[in-house]
Amino acid sequence: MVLLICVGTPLLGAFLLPALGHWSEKARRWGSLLMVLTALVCAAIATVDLLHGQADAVRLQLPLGLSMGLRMDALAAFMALTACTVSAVIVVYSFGYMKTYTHLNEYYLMITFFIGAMLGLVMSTSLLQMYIFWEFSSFCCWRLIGFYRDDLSVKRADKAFMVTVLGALAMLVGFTGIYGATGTFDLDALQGSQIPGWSTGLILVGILSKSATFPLHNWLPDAGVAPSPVTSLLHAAVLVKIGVFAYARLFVLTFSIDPVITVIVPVIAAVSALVSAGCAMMATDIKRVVAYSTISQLAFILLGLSSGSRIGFAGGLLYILAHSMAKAGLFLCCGIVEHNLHTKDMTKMGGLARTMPKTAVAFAFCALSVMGIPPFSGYFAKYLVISGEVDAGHPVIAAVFILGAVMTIMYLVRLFAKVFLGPCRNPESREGNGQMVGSVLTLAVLSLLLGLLIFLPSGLITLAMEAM
Amino acid sequence: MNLVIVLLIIGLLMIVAGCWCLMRTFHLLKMTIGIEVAMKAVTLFLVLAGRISGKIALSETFVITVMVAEVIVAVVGTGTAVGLFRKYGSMDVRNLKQLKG
Amino acid sequence: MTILSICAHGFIYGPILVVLIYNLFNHEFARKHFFWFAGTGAVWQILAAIGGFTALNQNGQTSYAFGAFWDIRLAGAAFFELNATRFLLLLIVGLVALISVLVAHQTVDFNRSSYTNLLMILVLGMNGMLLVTDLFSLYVFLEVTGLCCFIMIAMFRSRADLEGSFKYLILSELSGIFILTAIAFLMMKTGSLRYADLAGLGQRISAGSGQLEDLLVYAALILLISGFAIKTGVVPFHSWLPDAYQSADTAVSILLSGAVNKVAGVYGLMIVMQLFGDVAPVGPSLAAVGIISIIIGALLAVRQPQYKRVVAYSSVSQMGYILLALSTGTTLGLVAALAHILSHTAFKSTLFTNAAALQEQTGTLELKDLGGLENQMPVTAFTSIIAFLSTAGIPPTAGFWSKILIILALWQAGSPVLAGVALVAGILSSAYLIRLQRTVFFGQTRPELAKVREVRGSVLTAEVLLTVITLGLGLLYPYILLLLHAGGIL
Amino acid sequence: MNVIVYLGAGLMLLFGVYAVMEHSILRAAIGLALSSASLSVLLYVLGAHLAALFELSVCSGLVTVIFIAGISLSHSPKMEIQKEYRDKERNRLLPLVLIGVGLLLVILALTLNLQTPELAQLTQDDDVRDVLWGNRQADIWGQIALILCGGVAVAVLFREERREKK
Repeated sequence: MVLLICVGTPLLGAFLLPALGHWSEKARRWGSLLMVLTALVCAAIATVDLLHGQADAVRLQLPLGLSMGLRMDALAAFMALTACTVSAVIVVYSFGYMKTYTHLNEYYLMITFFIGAMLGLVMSTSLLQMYIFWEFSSFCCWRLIGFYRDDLSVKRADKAFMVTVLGALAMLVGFTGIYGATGTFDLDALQGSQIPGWSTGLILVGILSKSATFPLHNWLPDAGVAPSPVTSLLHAAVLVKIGVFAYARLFVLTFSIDPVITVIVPVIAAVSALVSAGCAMMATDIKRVVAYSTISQLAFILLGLSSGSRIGFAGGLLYILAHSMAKAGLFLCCGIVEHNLHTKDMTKMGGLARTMPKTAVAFAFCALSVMGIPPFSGYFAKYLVISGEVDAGHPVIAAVFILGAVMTIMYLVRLFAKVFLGPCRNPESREGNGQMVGSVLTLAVLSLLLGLLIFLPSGLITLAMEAM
Repeated sequence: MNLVIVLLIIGLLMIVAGCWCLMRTFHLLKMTIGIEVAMKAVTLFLVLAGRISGKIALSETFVITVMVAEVIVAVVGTGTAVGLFRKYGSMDVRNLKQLKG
Repeated sequence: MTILSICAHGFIYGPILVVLIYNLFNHEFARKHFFWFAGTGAVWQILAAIGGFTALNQNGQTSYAFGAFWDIRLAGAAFFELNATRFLLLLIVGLVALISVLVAHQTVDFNRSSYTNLLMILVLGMNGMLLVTDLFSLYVFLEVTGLCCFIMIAMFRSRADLEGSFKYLILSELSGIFILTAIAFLMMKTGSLRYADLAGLGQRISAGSGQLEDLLVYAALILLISGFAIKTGVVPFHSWLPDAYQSADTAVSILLSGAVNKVAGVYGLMIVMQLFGDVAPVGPSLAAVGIISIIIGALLAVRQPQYKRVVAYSSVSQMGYILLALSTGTTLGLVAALAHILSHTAFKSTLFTNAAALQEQTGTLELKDLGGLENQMPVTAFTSIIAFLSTAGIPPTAGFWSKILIILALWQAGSPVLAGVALVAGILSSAYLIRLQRTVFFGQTRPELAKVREVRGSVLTAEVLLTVITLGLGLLYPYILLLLHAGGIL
Repeated sequence: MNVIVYLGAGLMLLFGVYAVMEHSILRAAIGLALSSASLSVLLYVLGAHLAALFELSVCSGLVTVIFIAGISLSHSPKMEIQKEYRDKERNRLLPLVLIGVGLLLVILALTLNLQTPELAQLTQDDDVRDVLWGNRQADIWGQIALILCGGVAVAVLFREERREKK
């Protein structure tokens, strides 16, 4: 029941928001936030249940091996809590950011709906249901990237949609391959089953396209034309994690896969990490830098999850949490800067630390977390991921990733220095409004706190590791 | 080579002639005539089928019904052709170039 | 007189009664109030389909045979038959007729009375096709259906209308000749054309028997399949379809795409598959036509310059899916085909209704003249997005479920490659529809379209109604599957 | 009897091909009527007496009338426009094609050496009218619809246009 409320409130409630918006602007905003918070609270309740050893589940058995259901387990709880927390902060941020635009009805509808879809995805008990929610999120992504409706945005939105839908269809073919081999879509029934190699390959295509991993990464930097909260929610914090979540759910927790996958995927991840880090060092558009950085960091997560070692898996999960907070923060800071300066070109910026000190601090905190500097949460995650890979017996790949981590430090420092340090080139710029700054500061503090209180999520992670 | 085969071949040739008419002539009414020519062959086939299977009365009813349909097709075809003639002042099928993709 | 028999006779008598009564009134009155007459006919059809099905279910029968004015117990008498499949298709006919009337209320202007008459005769023709139990009667009603369509397209009398109608007529009559020849060939073998006598023909013939009749039966099957494929408008027999759909008034396009090519084409193939599915090349040839048409239709749709042409080619592509499902010959395949027919009716009619709305409000359907209309026409934009999702097979719409069922049916029948290709071809559907979205709704408003308003009245109702069906079916599908399971079908 | 059958079939084919090949539409329509008349002889000899009668009156009569009506309605001062397709019609190949296809079919029939059915004996048991009204009621219903359709077609399509679609 809790799970139904948790998924249903944002998913169905989202369609009330346009009506609320018709009535009053405020009602729409707070309605949206309320729905996200409801979901967060429900997810928390279910997590507490889970920690007490009682896993909530709802299930509907259908003929033909189709089934539907929601289930809370450690991985789902972890993802759900992360997603809800970050999105609650981002919704607050968008109160300030999105004030002046048209299509706000659509914006709040899609954001809320997306969160519902995300929750449905992480808790789903069947492959088909995963696909359904997967496509929901692609759809939200399409509408939201094209939010400004100029030709460029719409083209980019179409591109993102086509790439992710193509990936999803490939994945669905893979799913039907599994169905053909086993006669069911149900994840529980599939537990531990062998699946055909080509299904694995096709599902990987889906995962890579959604998580924007090389060679299907191109849509993500292009998606930066969307409003910043959207980029932050979809393209940094939550949506791109769907792919890695699917990897964890399917290939780590459900199927027994060919060991060769645990080599191939890290290699793909390594290439992705290096290529995108290189791109990030070249780019001059601040959002593109951060977006490439996202691709690079996603490769770390994928590495952790695919390494095949328990430590790596734990690291990957922790990385999802740390990266969501920190990268969402970075994008939101970029949003504040962009909002103020009406440009995304970092060569035209400089010395913003003086005019917008709070943003600068938040940006620095988040960047440090992404770089993996102790005691921020990113540090622990990165450490676990790389040591997990060494553990799994692939020190070369681990070394490549250390190189990737160094590059991360380089481009983030470059970004910070160009934008916030040096002589002030934009004296007229001002700090963003309270809601915006408040939310970035929250995320920055959370990044730090999670590092200091690293034992907090450990209970869940241990549970997840046990399920491996 | 008995009677049945000969009639079948003649009927098939009629159908070929009708299809040829649909494909290779440029006159709208002529195309409608082509349909009718092919329909003659089909009528023959039906009666032949009745004779072979010994159900001549059944196939006669078929033929009568087909004739009704044939007449209506001729009406509609001619009507449309006349309508097109009123638009273009000609019955050349190559005028029809309004619809292109 | 039970409810069932009233409903059953209603399918036969209803349309004719409407035509008779309608023509009793004087011309001006009839023209003014055509909506009520045609609407009554359509609504009656829907009610009869639902009521009849419920009654049939309550009686616990699987089929119900009846005659219109004669006693079917006489030896050798013809009879009409109703079963669940036919009820569903009859319901679709009624639904499409209703939508068409709603649209025609705004788009059809000067020949409303002809529209009403023809619509009712068309419904009668389609009902007849669905009810008969004899291949020749099927042909007769097919001819009625086709002729009504030609007249309905041509009656608006612009150059494009007449041209589309004539092209359709030529190809359609060609298909009629094919089917009739096939019927004659089959009769040479069997001496009867009742479904009951034709079924199981596969066991009675063999290619190597050296008998002329057996050879002719194979020829007949090829002719039947190509004849009905022309009516369905699948590749390589599709050339008439975009022309006819584009030229016809939108109210007529809805009928053509929503009901006629399903009843006249797909249902015919369904019958062929039911009767001759055990003859070796029937299933594979349907599958081949289906898969070619899915891909070619979608590729052609991407390049079309006009809204209705895009949608028409999309129809070609979607019919391919239905044929693919039929080609399996299993129960699941049949269910999947029916499901896709239903969802196709809903989403394709939505797209055509949107076309009517655009045509009414902006006066053009050329894609290059449209752009960014979602602010001006929010309901139309929303409904078209839902239809787009359904066409591309993206959840939570009806199209998603029917496509999934098709894939599962193919997989069960042992053709995973076809299933995979059919699924991935979904990306092509997304491609042409996303182009449509981008050029028409999504994007910045063109200045000359800034004053456009949302369509009102009956077209809006039709849009909303169809979207509710698409979404409702999509959300209710798990329940429907459970029901089918409980009924022992799945 | 067989001679008449062959003769009727041959004439039907000849007149049919003439109708297809003839440039003048009027003569083509007459060719069609003659083809139809030959067919009706053929039908009569094959034992389909009522069908032969219908063929003669409806197809060779009524259809020709319809075509002639169509020709007269499209008879206009612009007749010279019709000349341009007269020369370009590529119908001269048709006899060749037909002879080719015919030879092919004959060879096919001879080489395959199929067991061909014979014509069954004519039985006087069942009358056409009995079959039509006793077994084919659904077809009659269809005929009613067809005739309604034809009525509307005449009313709609042949009407002089007064108003047009925008």
